[in-house]
Amino acid sequence: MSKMNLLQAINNALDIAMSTDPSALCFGEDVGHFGGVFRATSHLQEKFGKARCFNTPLTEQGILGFANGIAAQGMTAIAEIQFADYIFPAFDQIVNESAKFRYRSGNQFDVGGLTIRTPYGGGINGAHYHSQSPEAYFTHTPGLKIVVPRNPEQAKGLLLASIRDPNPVIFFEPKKLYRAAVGEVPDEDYQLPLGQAEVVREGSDITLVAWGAQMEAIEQAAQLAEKDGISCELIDLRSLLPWDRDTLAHSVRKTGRLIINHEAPKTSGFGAEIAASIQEACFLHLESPILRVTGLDTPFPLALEKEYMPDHLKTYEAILASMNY
Amino acid sequence: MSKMNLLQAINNALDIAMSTDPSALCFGEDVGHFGGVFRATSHLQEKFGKARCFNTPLTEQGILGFANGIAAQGMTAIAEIQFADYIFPAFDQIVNESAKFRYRSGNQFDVGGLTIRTPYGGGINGAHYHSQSPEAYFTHTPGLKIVVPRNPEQAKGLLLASIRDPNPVIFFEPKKLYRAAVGEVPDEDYQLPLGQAEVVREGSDITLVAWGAQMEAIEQAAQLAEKDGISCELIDLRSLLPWDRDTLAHSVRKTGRLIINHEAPKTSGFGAEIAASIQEACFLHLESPILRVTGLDTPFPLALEKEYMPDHLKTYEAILASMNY
Amino acid sequence: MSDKRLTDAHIVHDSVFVDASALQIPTLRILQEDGTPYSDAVLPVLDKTLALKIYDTFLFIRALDERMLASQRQGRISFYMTETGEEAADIGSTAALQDDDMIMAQYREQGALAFRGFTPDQFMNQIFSNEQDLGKGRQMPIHYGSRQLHYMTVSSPLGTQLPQATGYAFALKAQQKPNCVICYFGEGAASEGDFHAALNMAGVFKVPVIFFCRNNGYAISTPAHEQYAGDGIAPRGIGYGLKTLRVDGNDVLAVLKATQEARKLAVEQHQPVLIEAMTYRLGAHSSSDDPSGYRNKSEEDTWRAKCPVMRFKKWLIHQDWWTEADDEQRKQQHRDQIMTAMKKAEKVPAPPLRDLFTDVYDQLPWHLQEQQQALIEHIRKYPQAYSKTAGRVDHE
Amino acid sequence: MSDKRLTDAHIVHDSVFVDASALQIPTLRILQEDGTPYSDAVLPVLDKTLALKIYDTFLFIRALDERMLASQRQGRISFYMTETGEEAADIGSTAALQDDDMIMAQYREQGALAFRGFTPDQFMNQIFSNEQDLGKGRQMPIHYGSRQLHYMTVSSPLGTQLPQATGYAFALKAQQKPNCVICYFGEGAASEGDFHAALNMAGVFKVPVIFFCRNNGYAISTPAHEQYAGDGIAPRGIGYGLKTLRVDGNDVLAVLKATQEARKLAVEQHQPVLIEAMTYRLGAHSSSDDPSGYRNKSEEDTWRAKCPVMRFKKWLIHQDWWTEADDEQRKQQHRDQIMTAMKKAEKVPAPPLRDLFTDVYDQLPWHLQEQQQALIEHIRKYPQAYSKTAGRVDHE
Ligand SMILES: Cc1ncc(C[n+]2csc(CCOP(=O)(O)OP(=O)(O)O)c2C)c(N)n1
Ligand SMILES: Cc1ncc(C[n+]2csc(CCOP(=O)(O)OP(=O)(O)O)c2C)c(N)n1
Ligand SMILES: [Mg+2]
Ligand SMILES: [Mg+2]
Repeated sequence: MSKMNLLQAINNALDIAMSTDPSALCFGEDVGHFGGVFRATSHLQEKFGKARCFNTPLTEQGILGFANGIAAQGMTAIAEIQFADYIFPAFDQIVNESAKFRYRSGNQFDVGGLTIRTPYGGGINGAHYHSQSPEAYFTHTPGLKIVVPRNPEQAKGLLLASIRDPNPVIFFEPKKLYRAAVGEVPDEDYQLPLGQAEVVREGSDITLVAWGAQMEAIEQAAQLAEKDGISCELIDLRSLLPWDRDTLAHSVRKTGRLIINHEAPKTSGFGAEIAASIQEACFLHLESPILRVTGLDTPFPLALEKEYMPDHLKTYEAILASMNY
Repeated sequence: MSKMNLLQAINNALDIAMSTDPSALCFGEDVGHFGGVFRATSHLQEKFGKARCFNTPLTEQGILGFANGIAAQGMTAIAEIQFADYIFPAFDQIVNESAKFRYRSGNQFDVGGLTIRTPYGGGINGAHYHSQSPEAYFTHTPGLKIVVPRNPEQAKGLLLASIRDPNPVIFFEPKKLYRAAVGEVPDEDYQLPLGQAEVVREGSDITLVAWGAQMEAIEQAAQLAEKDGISCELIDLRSLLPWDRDTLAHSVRKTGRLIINHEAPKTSGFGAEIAASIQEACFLHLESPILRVTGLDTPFPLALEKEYMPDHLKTYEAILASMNY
Repeated sequence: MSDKRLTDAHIVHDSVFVDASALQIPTLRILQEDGTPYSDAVLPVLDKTLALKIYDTFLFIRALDERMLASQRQGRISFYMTETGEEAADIGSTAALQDDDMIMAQYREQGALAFRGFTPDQFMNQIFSNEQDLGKGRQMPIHYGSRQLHYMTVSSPLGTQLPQATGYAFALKAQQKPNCVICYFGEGAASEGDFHAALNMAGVFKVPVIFFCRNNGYAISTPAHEQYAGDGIAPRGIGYGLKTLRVDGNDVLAVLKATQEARKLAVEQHQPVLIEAMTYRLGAHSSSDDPSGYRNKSEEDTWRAKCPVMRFKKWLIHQDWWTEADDEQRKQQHRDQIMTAMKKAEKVPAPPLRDLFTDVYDQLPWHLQEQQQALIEHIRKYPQAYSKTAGRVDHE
Repeated sequence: MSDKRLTDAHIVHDSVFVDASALQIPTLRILQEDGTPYSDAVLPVLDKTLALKIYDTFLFIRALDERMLASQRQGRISFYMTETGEEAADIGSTAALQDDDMIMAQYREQGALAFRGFTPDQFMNQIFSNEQDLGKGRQMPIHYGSRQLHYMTVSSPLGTQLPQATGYAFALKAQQKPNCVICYFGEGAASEGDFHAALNMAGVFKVPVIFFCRNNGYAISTPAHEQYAGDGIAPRGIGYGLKTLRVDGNDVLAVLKATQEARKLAVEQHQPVLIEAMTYRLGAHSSSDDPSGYRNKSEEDTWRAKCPVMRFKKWLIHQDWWTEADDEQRKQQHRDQIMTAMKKAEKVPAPPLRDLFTDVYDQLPWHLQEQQQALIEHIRKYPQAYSKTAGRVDHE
C-alpha cells in the first residue's frame, strides 16, 4: 500500500500496464518527455523509451485514427485526449470506427486493444472547454465500454482492467480529483471488474447513484440526510456502458427511491437512461419519482460554476423531495 | 395544395426559403448541379445560380465549419450532410461551436442562421453507415434545436420554420420516406411551430410517441391494438430539442400508459430522456412502466434489418404488455 | 526536445508569394497507348508469371463488375460499385507488394483483393450477405475484408482508413516487421480532415506506409476541380515530408514500377510515400448513380480509349505472352465461374439471428443477452414476419 | 461540371520521387537586428502615425502581459496567456487591415485586439469575468471578443476558427463587401483536420481570407519538429492553390508589408493567402505551464535577443520618431492605466444569475425557465453557499 493521489495512481497503472505488456504504447498531445499537461504520463518516456511513450501532432481525429490502426494490428494503444472537451474531433473515429470495428468485420479485425484516457468535468475554473462531461454521448454507442473511477485505488484497478479488456474503452478521469483525491493504493498489479457497480455504503431509505467526482456530492448529501434520520444507500456506477442495472435495481427495490447525480447537462445525460431503465425494472417498488440532480442544460459556465453544479445541497434537497413525495 | 412526396416537399421548402431570403445559401456534397444524391436540392442551382447553391469539397467538418462562418457573418446557411451517418466528422463544429456560439460570446455573435439537413434512418438496405439515427447524441447538446418531420406537409412547414429560426437547427429527414411518403402539401409559404408535439390521433388507454418514419410503426400498432379494443393516443414529437414535455405529460396523465418508439439503439436513445422526464412528471398517473420499443444495442445490421427494427409488431406487443401489466 | 527549426534559411527582402507554379510534379508513364514502352522507359521488375497474374486479375474484375452490375439491375442484389477503368491502379500497385503487406482500401479496390486470391465464392457470399460471408452479412455489398489475405474490412466513412494506416504502419515498424501498409483513397476522400492527420503523422513518425490516391476525376458528381484548387493531391505530400510521385494510373507498368520503388522506401527506410494515380471512373459512382446527369459521353469515350486493360494486353501480346484467343477463352471462364458462384451464394441462407448480437463486444453483455432473448420470443410469436430467421431461432 | 484535369501535362519515363527539397520557400525580412532596413528592402506603406500606433500597441501588450502574469501568480486571476515575443506577428498584420476586416483569433492575439482599440477596462472585465464582460463572464480569461471591433469571440477548441474564416470570407464575397478575414493560428493547430478543410475550401471557393500562422516553435511542450516533418506550414498552401509567403515574424515591417500585399490579393482578386510568420513563444504556454521542463534557457535567450519590440524601436529611433525617454514614459503610462483598470474590474460583481441561462437560445425554452426557477428557489434556501448570486436573485 502507498499513499497516492489520483494522478499517481493512474501513472502507476500505466507503468504497470507498459511493464507487463511490451506491446503497450502511450501517446497523445504532450504526453512524451513532458508527461502530459497534468503529468499523468510522467517518467514513462524516460522508462520505456520514445518508441513507446510519445507526443503526437495536435490532432484528436488523427490520434484516434492512429490508435485504431495500432490496435487493429494487435498492439495495445493507450491514447490520451488532453481534455474530454477535445474528444469531439475524434468522434467519428470513435463512434463509426472503434465501436464498429469488430462487428463490421465479422470478428476478423478488432480494436479491442484500444483505451482512451481523458480528463473530464469541472472544478478547475475551466469554463465551456475545460470542464465538459461528455460520457453520455458515448453511452449511446454499442461497441464501446465507458469507465469512470472515483478515487485513486479505483482508478488504478479500473484503468488496468480497461487497458486489458478486449474491447475499446473510454476511461474518463475526474480531473478535479487529480491532486485532491488521495488514498491508499495497493502496490501490486490488480484489476477491478468492468461493468460492475459498487455499493459504497448501505442504507435503507433511498438510493443515490453517481460516478467519478460526483460521488463526493452524494456522500456529503447523505451525511446531511443522515442528520434528518434518512438512511441513504450510495452506489458508484463505475462503468456506464455496459452498466450494472441489476445492482442498482436491487438497491431500489429495497429502498423504493432513487436519486441520480451527474455533472453533465440533464437532457439526455446518462441519468436519463438510468431513470428509464429503473422505472421499468422497479416500477412496483418505487415510492416516488426517480429524480435527477445534474448540471444545467447550458454550456458549462465560468463565473457561476458554483450555481451550475449539482452539488451536495441540491442533492440533499432532492432527497428531501423524494422522501416527502 | 399539390401532391408531393417528402423530397419534393423539402425541395419546395428550400425553393421558398431561398426565394424569400436572398442571403440563404444551400451547399454540401453533390448538392449543386446534380441536386444531391437524393435530389433534395434539384434545380436550385439552375434557379438561384452557382453562388447560392453549390457543391463543397468532401469534408463534413469543413462543411460545418464553413457553415458556421457563413451564419456568423449573418447569412442563412443551409448545409446538407449527405447521410446522418457522416455527420460525426462535424461533431466538434456542431457541439463545441454551433451550439455554444451565442452563449460564449455573450450574444455578440451567433450562428442562428444555420440549418443542417441530413437524411437519417433505415429502410434502404444501407447497413451500418447509411441507416443510423443519431438524433439522441445532439439532444444532449444545449444550444441546438432538433427537428424530425413525419410526412411531406410536416416536412415543408417544419423545414421553413427551422431555416428561419434564429438558432442552429438540425433537421433529420427520414430517407425511407423520401419517395414513399406522398401527401397533399399546401403550395404557399407556411411554417409549423418548433418545440411543439402534435397529437395525431386521440385515444384513451395508452399513449404512443414517436417521430419521423417510426410514426408509421406506431400507427400500425395502434390499428392492431384497436382490434383488441385498446384505444391508443398517438403523438408525433416533431421537435426533440427543446421537446414538448407538456403535451406528452398531458396525454399520459389521461391514459396512464406510455410506449416510446425510436429506431436508434435503446441505451441512451432519446426514449431514455422521455421516459425519465415523464415518470417524474406523471408518477402518480402511471399504471404500468413506460416501455421503449427501439433499435437494438448493436450497429445497424444489413441481412437482419427486419429483425433489428422496432416495427409495429414489437410495438403492438409492448402495448399488450403495458395493458396487461 | 527543443527548437530545431531553421528560421534563417533563405532570406529575401521583398515579398514574393509562392504558388502552385513553383512546383512541377511530373507523371510517370512507361507504356504508350499502343502497348509499347517509351524507348527510355525503365521497366518494373516483372516476369511472365506476374504479368499474367495481373492481367488475369484485370479480366476477372471486369467480368465480376459486369456481372454484378447486371445482377443489380435485375434486382438480385441491392447495390454494387465497379472499378471499371481503374484496374491498373489498384491491381498494379498491389502486385508490387508482398502478400502479407496490409491493404487498407476505400471501397473501389476489389481488384487488389482478387489479386490476393479472394475467391469468387467469397466475393459472392459478401455481396449476397449470406451466412458464409466473412463479414457475417452485416455490411453492404462490396465491403469486403479478409484477415487471411491482409485486407482490412472496408468501412464506408471516407478517409477514416488513412490515419488507421499510419497507426498500423507504426505498429509494423515497432515490431520490426519487414512489411508496409498500402492505403487506397479517392481524390474526394482526400478532402477529409483524416487525410491531413494521416499524412502529417506518417511524416512525423516515419512509418512504412504508401498512401495511394486514385484520382479518378470525380467524387460522385463532384468533379476534381470543385474538390481542390491546386495541382491535384501530389503536392500535398511534399508539405508533409513524404516522398511523392504521380503516375499514369491507366498504365499498369508505371503503377507497378512506382509502387515497387515506394515499397522499398517504405520498408527499408521507413519513408512514407504518397502516390497519385491519374485515372478515370468510367462507370457510374455506384449502382445508385447515373453520371449522365453531370458529365457528357464524349468525355467518357476519351477515357474509354485509354483503357488500362487494353493497353496492357497489347504489351502482353507484343511480349508473345498472350493471344486474342487466350483472351476470349479466359474471359468466358471467368464469366462462367462467377455465374456459378453467384447461383450458389444466392441459395445460402442469411446469417443466423445470433449474429445480430455477437461481435458488438468480445462477449455478450447482459443487455444484449436480454435483447436477444426478447427478440427470439418475439420471432417465435410472429414467424411469418421474420422469415429469414424464424425457421431457425430454435436451433441456434 | 466535367473533368478539367490535365493528366498529360509533364510525362516522364522513370520514377522520380519529389520531396521537400523541390520547393524552397524564402523568408521575407526587411529590418536587420540593428533596426536598419536591408539596402534592397522594399518597405511597407507606413507613416509616422501608423508606426507609432503599432509601437504603442507593443508597449501596451507588454505591460498588459506582465501585469496579468503577475496577477495570476498573486492568485487574483485564475489563468493567463502572454504573447511575449510574438507581438510583431499579430499586431503587424492587423495593422495592414481595414478596421472592419474580420479578425478570427486563436487566443494569443490580444495585440490585434488592442490595436483595434479594445480598452484596458474591456480587457480587465473579460479577464475578471465580471458583469461588464462583453462575454458575460462565461469563458476563461483571454477569450475576448468584440462585435464592434470585428474581433470574433475566441473559442478554445483549436483549429475550429479556420473553416469558419473560409465561410465568413465566402459571405463577405457573396455580399460584395470590400473586406477580408484574417485568421490566426499556431503551427500546432495547423495539424488539426479543420486546417485542411479550411484551406482547401478557401482555394476552391476563392474567398478573401488571409490565413496567418504564428509558427512559434512550440505547441505547449511539443516542438515543431514533432508536429510536422516537412518545411513548416507554408508549403501546404501551395497544395491548396493558395498564394503563400513566409515572413520573419519578429520583423514588424516585414509582417506589415506581407499582410498589406496579402490583403490586396484577398480583397481585390479573392485570392486566399497563407502567411507563415516564423517567431518564438518567449513565455510559458500559459500561466499553468512551466517551459523549463521541455526547453533550455539558452534557446530562450537566443530568441530574447531577437525581440521584435526592440528591433522596431531601434528603427523608430533611427527615423527620429521616438526616443528612449518617450519609451520610459509611455511604458509607465500603460502600467498605470492597466493597474487602475484592474483594480476597478476586480470590484465589479459577477454576472447575474439570469446570465447563466440567457443566450443558450435566443429565448429561454421551458426547460431552462424551469431550471432557472428551481435554481433561484434553491439559492434562496442556501444563500451562504452561492455568495456571488444570492444577494441578487430577488432583484433580477
Ligand atoms: C465521411 C463520408 N462522407 C460522405 C460519404 C458519401 N460518399 C461515398 S463515396 C463518395 C465520393 C468519394 O469520392 P472519391 O474519394 O473520389 O472516390 P471514388 O468514388 O471516385 O472512387 C461520397 C461523397 C461517405 N461515404 N463518407
Ligand atoms: C482541439 C484542441 N485540442 C487540444 C487543445 C489544448 N491546447 C491548447 S493550446 C495547445 C497548443 C497549441 O499550439 P499552437 O497552435 O502552436 O499555438 P501556440 O500556443 O504556440 O500559440 C493545446 C494542445 C485545444 N485547446 N483544442
Ligand atoms: Mg474520385
Ligand atoms: Mg505554437
